[in-house]
Amino acid sequence: GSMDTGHAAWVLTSASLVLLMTPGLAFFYGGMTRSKSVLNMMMMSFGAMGIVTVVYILWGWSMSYGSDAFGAGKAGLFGNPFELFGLENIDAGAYISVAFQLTFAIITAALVSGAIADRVKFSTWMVFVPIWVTLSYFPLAHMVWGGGFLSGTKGGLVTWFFDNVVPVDYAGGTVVHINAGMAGLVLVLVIGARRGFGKEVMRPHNIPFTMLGAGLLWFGWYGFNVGSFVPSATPGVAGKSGAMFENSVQFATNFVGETGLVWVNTTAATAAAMLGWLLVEKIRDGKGTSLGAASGVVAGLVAITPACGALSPVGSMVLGVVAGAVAAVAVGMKYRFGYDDSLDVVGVHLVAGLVGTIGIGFLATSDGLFYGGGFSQLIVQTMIAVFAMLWSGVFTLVIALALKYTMGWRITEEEEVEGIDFVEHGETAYEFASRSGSPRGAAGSLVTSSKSEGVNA
Amino acid sequence: GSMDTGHAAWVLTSASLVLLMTPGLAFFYGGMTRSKSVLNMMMMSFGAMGIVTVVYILWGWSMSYGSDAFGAGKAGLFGNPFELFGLENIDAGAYISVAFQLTFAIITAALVSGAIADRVKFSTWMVFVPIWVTLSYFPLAHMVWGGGFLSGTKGGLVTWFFDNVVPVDYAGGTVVHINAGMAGLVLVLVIGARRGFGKEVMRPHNIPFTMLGAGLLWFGWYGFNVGSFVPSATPGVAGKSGAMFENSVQFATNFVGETGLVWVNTTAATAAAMLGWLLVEKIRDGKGTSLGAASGVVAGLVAITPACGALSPVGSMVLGVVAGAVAAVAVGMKYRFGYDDSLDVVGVHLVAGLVGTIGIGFLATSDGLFYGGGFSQLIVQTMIAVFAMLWSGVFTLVIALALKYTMGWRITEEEEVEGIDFVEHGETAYEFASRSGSPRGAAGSLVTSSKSEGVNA
Amino acid sequence: GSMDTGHAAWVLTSASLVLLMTPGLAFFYGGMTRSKSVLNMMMMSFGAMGIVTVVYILWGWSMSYGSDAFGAGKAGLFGNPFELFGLENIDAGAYISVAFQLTFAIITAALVSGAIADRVKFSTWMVFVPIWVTLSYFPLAHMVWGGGFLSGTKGGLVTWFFDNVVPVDYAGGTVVHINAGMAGLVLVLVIGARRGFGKEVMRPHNIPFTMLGAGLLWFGWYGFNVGSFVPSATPGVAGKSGAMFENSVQFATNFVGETGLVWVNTTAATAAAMLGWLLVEKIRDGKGTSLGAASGVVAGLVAITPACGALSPVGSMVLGVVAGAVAAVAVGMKYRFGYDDSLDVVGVHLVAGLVGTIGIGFLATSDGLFYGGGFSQLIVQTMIAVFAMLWSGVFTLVIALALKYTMGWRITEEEEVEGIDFVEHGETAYEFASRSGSPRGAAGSLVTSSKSEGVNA
Amino acid sequence: MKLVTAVIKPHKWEEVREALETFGVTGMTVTEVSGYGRQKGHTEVYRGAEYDIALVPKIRIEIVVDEADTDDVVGIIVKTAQTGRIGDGKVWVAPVESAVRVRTGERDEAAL
Amino acid sequence: MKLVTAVIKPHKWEEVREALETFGVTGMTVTEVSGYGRQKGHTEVYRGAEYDIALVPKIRIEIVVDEADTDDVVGIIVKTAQTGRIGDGKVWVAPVESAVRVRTGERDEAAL
Amino acid sequence: MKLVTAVIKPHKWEEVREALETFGVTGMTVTEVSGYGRQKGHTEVYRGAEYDIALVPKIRIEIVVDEADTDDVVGIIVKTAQTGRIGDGKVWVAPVESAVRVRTGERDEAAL
Ligand SMILES: Nc1ncnc2c1ncn2[C@@H]1O[C@H](COP(=O)(O)OP(=O)(O)O)[C@@H](O)[C@H]1O
Ligand SMILES: Nc1ncnc2c1ncn2[C@@H]1O[C@H](COP(=O)(O)OP(=O)(O)O)[C@@H](O)[C@H]1O
Ligand SMILES: Nc1ncnc2c1ncn2[C@@H]1O[C@H](COP(=O)(O)OP(=O)(O)O)[C@@H](O)[C@H]1O
Repeated sequence: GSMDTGHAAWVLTSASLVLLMTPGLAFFYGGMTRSKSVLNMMMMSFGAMGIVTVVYILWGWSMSYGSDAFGAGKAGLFGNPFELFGLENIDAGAYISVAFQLTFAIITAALVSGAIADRVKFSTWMVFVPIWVTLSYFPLAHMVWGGGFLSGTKGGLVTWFFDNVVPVDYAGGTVVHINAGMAGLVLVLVIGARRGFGKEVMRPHNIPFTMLGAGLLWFGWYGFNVGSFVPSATPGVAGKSGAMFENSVQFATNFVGETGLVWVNTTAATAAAMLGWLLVEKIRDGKGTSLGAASGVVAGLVAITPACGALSPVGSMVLGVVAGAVAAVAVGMKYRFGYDDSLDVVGVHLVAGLVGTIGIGFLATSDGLFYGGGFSQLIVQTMIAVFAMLWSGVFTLVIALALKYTMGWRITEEEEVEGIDFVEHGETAYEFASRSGSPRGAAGSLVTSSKSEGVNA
Repeated sequence: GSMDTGHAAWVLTSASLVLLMTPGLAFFYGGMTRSKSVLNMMMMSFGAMGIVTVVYILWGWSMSYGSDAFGAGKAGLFGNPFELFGLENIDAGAYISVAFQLTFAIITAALVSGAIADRVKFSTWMVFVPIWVTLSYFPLAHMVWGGGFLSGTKGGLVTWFFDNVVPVDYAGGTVVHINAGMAGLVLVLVIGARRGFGKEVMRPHNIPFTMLGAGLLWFGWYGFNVGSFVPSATPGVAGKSGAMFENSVQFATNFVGETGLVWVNTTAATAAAMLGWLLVEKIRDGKGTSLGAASGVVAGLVAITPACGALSPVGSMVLGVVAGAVAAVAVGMKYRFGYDDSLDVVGVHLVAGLVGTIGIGFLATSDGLFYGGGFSQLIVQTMIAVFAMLWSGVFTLVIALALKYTMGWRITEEEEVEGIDFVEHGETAYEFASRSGSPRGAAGSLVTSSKSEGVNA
Repeated sequence: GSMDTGHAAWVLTSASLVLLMTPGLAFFYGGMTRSKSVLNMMMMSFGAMGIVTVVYILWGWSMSYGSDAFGAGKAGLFGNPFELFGLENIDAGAYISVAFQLTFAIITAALVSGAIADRVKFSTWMVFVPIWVTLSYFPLAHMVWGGGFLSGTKGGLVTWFFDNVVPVDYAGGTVVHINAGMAGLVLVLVIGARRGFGKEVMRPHNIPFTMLGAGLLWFGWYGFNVGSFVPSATPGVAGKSGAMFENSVQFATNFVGETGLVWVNTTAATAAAMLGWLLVEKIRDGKGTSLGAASGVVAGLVAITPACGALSPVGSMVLGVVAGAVAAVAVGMKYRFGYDDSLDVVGVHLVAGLVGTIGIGFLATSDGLFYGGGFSQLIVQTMIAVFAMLWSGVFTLVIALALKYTMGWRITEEEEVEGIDFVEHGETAYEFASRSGSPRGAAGSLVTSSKSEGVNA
Repeated sequence: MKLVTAVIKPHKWEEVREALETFGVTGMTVTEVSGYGRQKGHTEVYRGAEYDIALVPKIRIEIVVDEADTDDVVGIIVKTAQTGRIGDGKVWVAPVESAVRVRTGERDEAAL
Repeated sequence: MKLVTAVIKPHKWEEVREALETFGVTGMTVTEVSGYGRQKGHTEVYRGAEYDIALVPKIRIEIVVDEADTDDVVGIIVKTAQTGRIGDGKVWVAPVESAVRVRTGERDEAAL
Repeated sequence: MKLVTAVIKPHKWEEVREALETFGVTGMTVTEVSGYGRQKGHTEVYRGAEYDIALVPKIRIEIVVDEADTDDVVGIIVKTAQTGRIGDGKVWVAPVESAVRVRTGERDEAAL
């Protein structure tokens, strides 16, 4: 048997699209920081691309899709990290799934960084990320998509309560967004607020960058959602792959129909969420903002992620407008409760992730409450959402505290004033010398880099 | 039967590429405005992504590809908006075509915004767009691609004069570019010029953004043109889809051959148009500019859009160089005639759209004038171009005047001076605080957002 | 027979991705220049997109993949430029390969520009590029991928020494990176250093642009490497295409397995190289920089380019970390030896290109030294690398000198101070007027463009 | 000689320049500055967080003038830059003891 | 009247403004400047090339004040802007002969 | 004390700084400004529309100096910044009544 080549072409495209989402996120986030912090913000995303790729190839794939650590077929918590360590001796047909899946691990880790902008040691971040994906992301991926504890597999959580209700998370509402959002919240509580939070002006320094990021995220998200199609996809196992198919009319019909619907739903929810966010702003502040539009786009994409295969286009618009409006309100909470979720990872990803994951219980055309499907799906969705929050919260807390009392998370207050880009990376982002050079441009001279010569020598 | 999965993979990719074009356009346009207007410029594109998606799903697809409002098979003016309202009960195989087509409607509306930069109420724009696509875009899409009045279908305009000459618009010279260009021209005449037009310096504030936009547009345009391949494509019905195919060597040969040619032609014309524009500048102004190169790229892409399936690569280069040179001269007209087509929607999209649509009559390898095909194709192409101009002109005028005397289009002169980004969106695009914070960055403090608390409460 | 449609869909996607790499490069390079040179830097990339496309269609394809100039089948130096001139009468199935291959020629030429930033007449560049691709790129493409002198074809260089060792260059380590890097080095030596090199501060003016460029390059590189898959690919002939295939399980297995591996290897090496570069900086300078991360990404992509089909994922990580570390040290050399390779084309592309091409001799799973394959592959790889350096070096030198004594390369010192963007293109990149307009924004008035009227008249 | 320093609204700059040119002022130095005063800045909103921006963009013009022209120059600036709305700015005059033209080394009046 | 010019550390600006406001200074003009002095700039590294950035970002404040208030204003600025670390900046006072409010044409004390 | 204000060509800044340093000037304040004068700006073309940019980028240097050093400082600046081409700029000297070092509160000469 063999994977259909049309499907394969789309998975290759999708993997590349999702890979692009992380640089996109770097701009979405980077534009929102102050100009003295933009490089560090972007480096948290790029750093994640580097380190997560390495650990994913070494043990991430094995922990996510290897046979269950507690015995194959068990609906367990994570896969055996050594079984497919370093991707040695995996079936050649699986590489393409590794490609697609590793991009999800990268962006999930990168999403977290938005909560802790401007104040965290880069070295601590680069240690946090591999540990966090190992303890929080890979297990949740295994549980939801690897036939583990949150899938429909017999022995899984929901199977204790229901016979034939399968939890739905098409492309990562729990594994990606609730997971990242919860981690962000915990980190903020452990690490604390930026100097001047709630007093000083901390406005976005480059909103067009944020719009660019939103555009690239939207574009890449088609890979994220539509690429999660699984031959004879049964809800909740999206992303699981490698299954072999004869190219056949029946497969093609399934492929064309499902991917088309997922694409349209993703777009419908995103557009509606943008309008929802703008509407809240128009009513509350009198003006719809471009930052709001960009944020609404992301809120909509987050909300539709788990639901994109289960809703109708109109249902997707309903989900989107709700997610956009709720998130627009939610981002205000941090000033109320005084936690410095700097770029609103909680307000956008946790909140919209919950709206999407639980919204399925209402809007799923098959068995949603509004479609006469009763409460069971709603309960199941709530169960996996809550479990994901707990898992992510607990493990993030453990790691965050461990690092706090060892490497330490924060740069000093003076360094925050000076600017983390210079402090942590020895750079500043911009030098807009006027045509003939500004004083700062001209000021100072090259110290012919002796150190590097030293290395050359 | 079933759609070929390779073809489907390419359509999914193409739909995503065309979706990306609108954020790309936001940068192409945004870079050309003054820095106090860039966010509003981008919001006109993002706003279109939001609102057009919603109306397209509700009645746009139905009006474009539903059976003719005046009875199925009639080569009419638009489809029945209620037949497939909300995409209820459409064949699952059609979702993928909805995906592809809705992205065309979005960007066409967004293209118009370039003509009216810096001075239009965002609320009025957000009302204009859905009405305009309903009265101007969906009907033209139906006429050209939905088997309507401008297609080769019996009863259609050209069939009154010719027996077997089929109008050619592979990917949207009439529906997209002539339509948007004409709408832009009419809006400018109704709305009027920016304060200081023709006197003050209104130079692009960020040319690299415009280059970025040009790059993303070029990239996305491969989805636009090459994605418009239709199995057994007969010229003029590109974009029509849903036709089912057995996967077969003969289909594959057709697919590979035609898509390859369209890709190469698109690139050939674009490259040649860039050189054409630069050449005019070199001769006229002594220097070729980067803004000129970016503009030439777009002019070339516009011109080849209707023609990409009908020309040879060398013919495409000829079309491109002409389009680039003509557009480079055309953008000067607005100062001559004093209409403030701010970002040259007329000079680039209307002019190059005409060059491409009519150019087919000369350069089509099958029956172009230069290939001994006589005048009939040339006449037919001119007919559909003129009809599209009239249709777009009339309906845009009606909508523009209606809004002028109801909501009103303009912000005040003082507001134009103050900057539309702040006035309409309450934001400014940039805050390049120096490393330790600029006065404007530091100046002022957070007004702990009581309003949003109010909403939270 | 026919090309598989899934494969075709991926090649169309890949061609579009590689096309996007050149605008991406424009930002990677543009961000590194001073703000008075960014437009010229970008124009060298965009200009290459224009002129290379034209010559590729006219004679580039023919010289690369036409039958050998010295008789078909001969493992010669270049193809007959007239055989397929203007792509007249080529098989329709070949257009898609033309599409893919012309994007490689474009970016290779554009890569060279980084070495000569800020100081070169645009007109000279636009004359250099077409001559250079004709004498250096097309021949090398023919030799390596067109069954020429550096391929495994009987009569080729390596076949004189070895019977059945085939040189490996999957996607362009020799043809693209060694070629471009060597050309950059020669140009720098002929053209000389920028005014103030080694004394004045020449820091990047917009590092986020460089990060954007790195992100787009990474994204596009999947087309570059994974798109180079050739049915029944035998190493060294990647890019050769048009071969017809029945869609079959066996083809699909080959396609899915190889493309999946290449995708993963590309990502593995890139991530590892980023970490390698950052590590060197951390040790040498105490801080890892974002410019270093972006540079490491490119170094990794360069190194894996020839090797992506021959290594294991773990082997790819090893290659990557070495390439990143070595390049991080290599970029220091220019200050040591005093040649102004402004944006490190030598340090990144030549060095990492050599690491990758020769590294195959150590790391190829089939016959690399570390896998017990002995020295033969290592020797073969070194041979093609050295030959490519010589070929590129010699022809670049000839062209560079010819232009030096005819058109001349340099703008004057005063013009360098004034800024090449204004001098060569009559533009400046940015105008960040504060909300209500800066003096420079307001200063001066429109000279109603009489010249352009002249043209209109 | 005197140094006339004027802080005005940015969009008035062009008019002021022309008026001064007509009067015969051949040179000046211009700086983008931020003003704080009766004219309050505005409020921007980002993700529901309102910020009061206290400062207002202004243009600062420095002109070294011959004693005799001082009042005229000040008068011209005030007349041209006036909109009557709060925030029109200030003009002040300070003594200058000497001036030099870098190019030639010419001093004082000759340097202008 | 006097012109008080202060060059201070940027992050001190907000405090200084508040202090002056409380004292009753109703207006000032602010400029982003670069300072050169005992406080050395820092070193940035780009691709292994180290650059010494000699200049340090500073905020420059200009206040035209009534003769009588001069010392108080200077005192307030010095007190508020002081961190005790090198680079706190300078304040200097120069004579002003006249001032005009553009909006109204009011002169001197009335113009402030 | 005196305030020496110099407006020079940006690419001359580095040289001037070094010359002043050698002479013993320990501090100065630098501003990016735009100059208007005999040296005409240039013409930029965007989509065939020509714009005359009247202003030229300049660097403005402020140095508070001890009475005695004034002429030397002015002389050094003029000598170093001179290219002989139009647009080299101006230097002017104005009186300063007092100066304070924010860090220490030291006054006048001691403050420099
Ligand atoms: N005492 C002062 N010293 C220096 N500049 C001042 C002073 N007062 C006001 N300004 C400048 O003049 C501008 C306008 O002053 P403002 O009080 O807002 O309006 P108006 O002058 O019309 O009363 C301010 O933005 C500031 O730049
Ligand atoms: N002679 C001077 N004239 C004008 N400005 C000066 C002078 N000396 C110092 N400054 C300004 O004061 C700032 C602080 O001076 P510096 O010598 O660094 O620290 P401190 O004042 O604490 O000794 C400098 O950055 C510069 O902007
Ligand atoms: N009267 C003036 N007051 C203040 N600055 C001036 C004056 N005249 C000229 N400048 C400054 O000096 C710069 C050079 O003057 P310009 O007339 O162009 O050349 P030059 O000084 O060589 O004759 C101008 O750009 C401007 O910044």
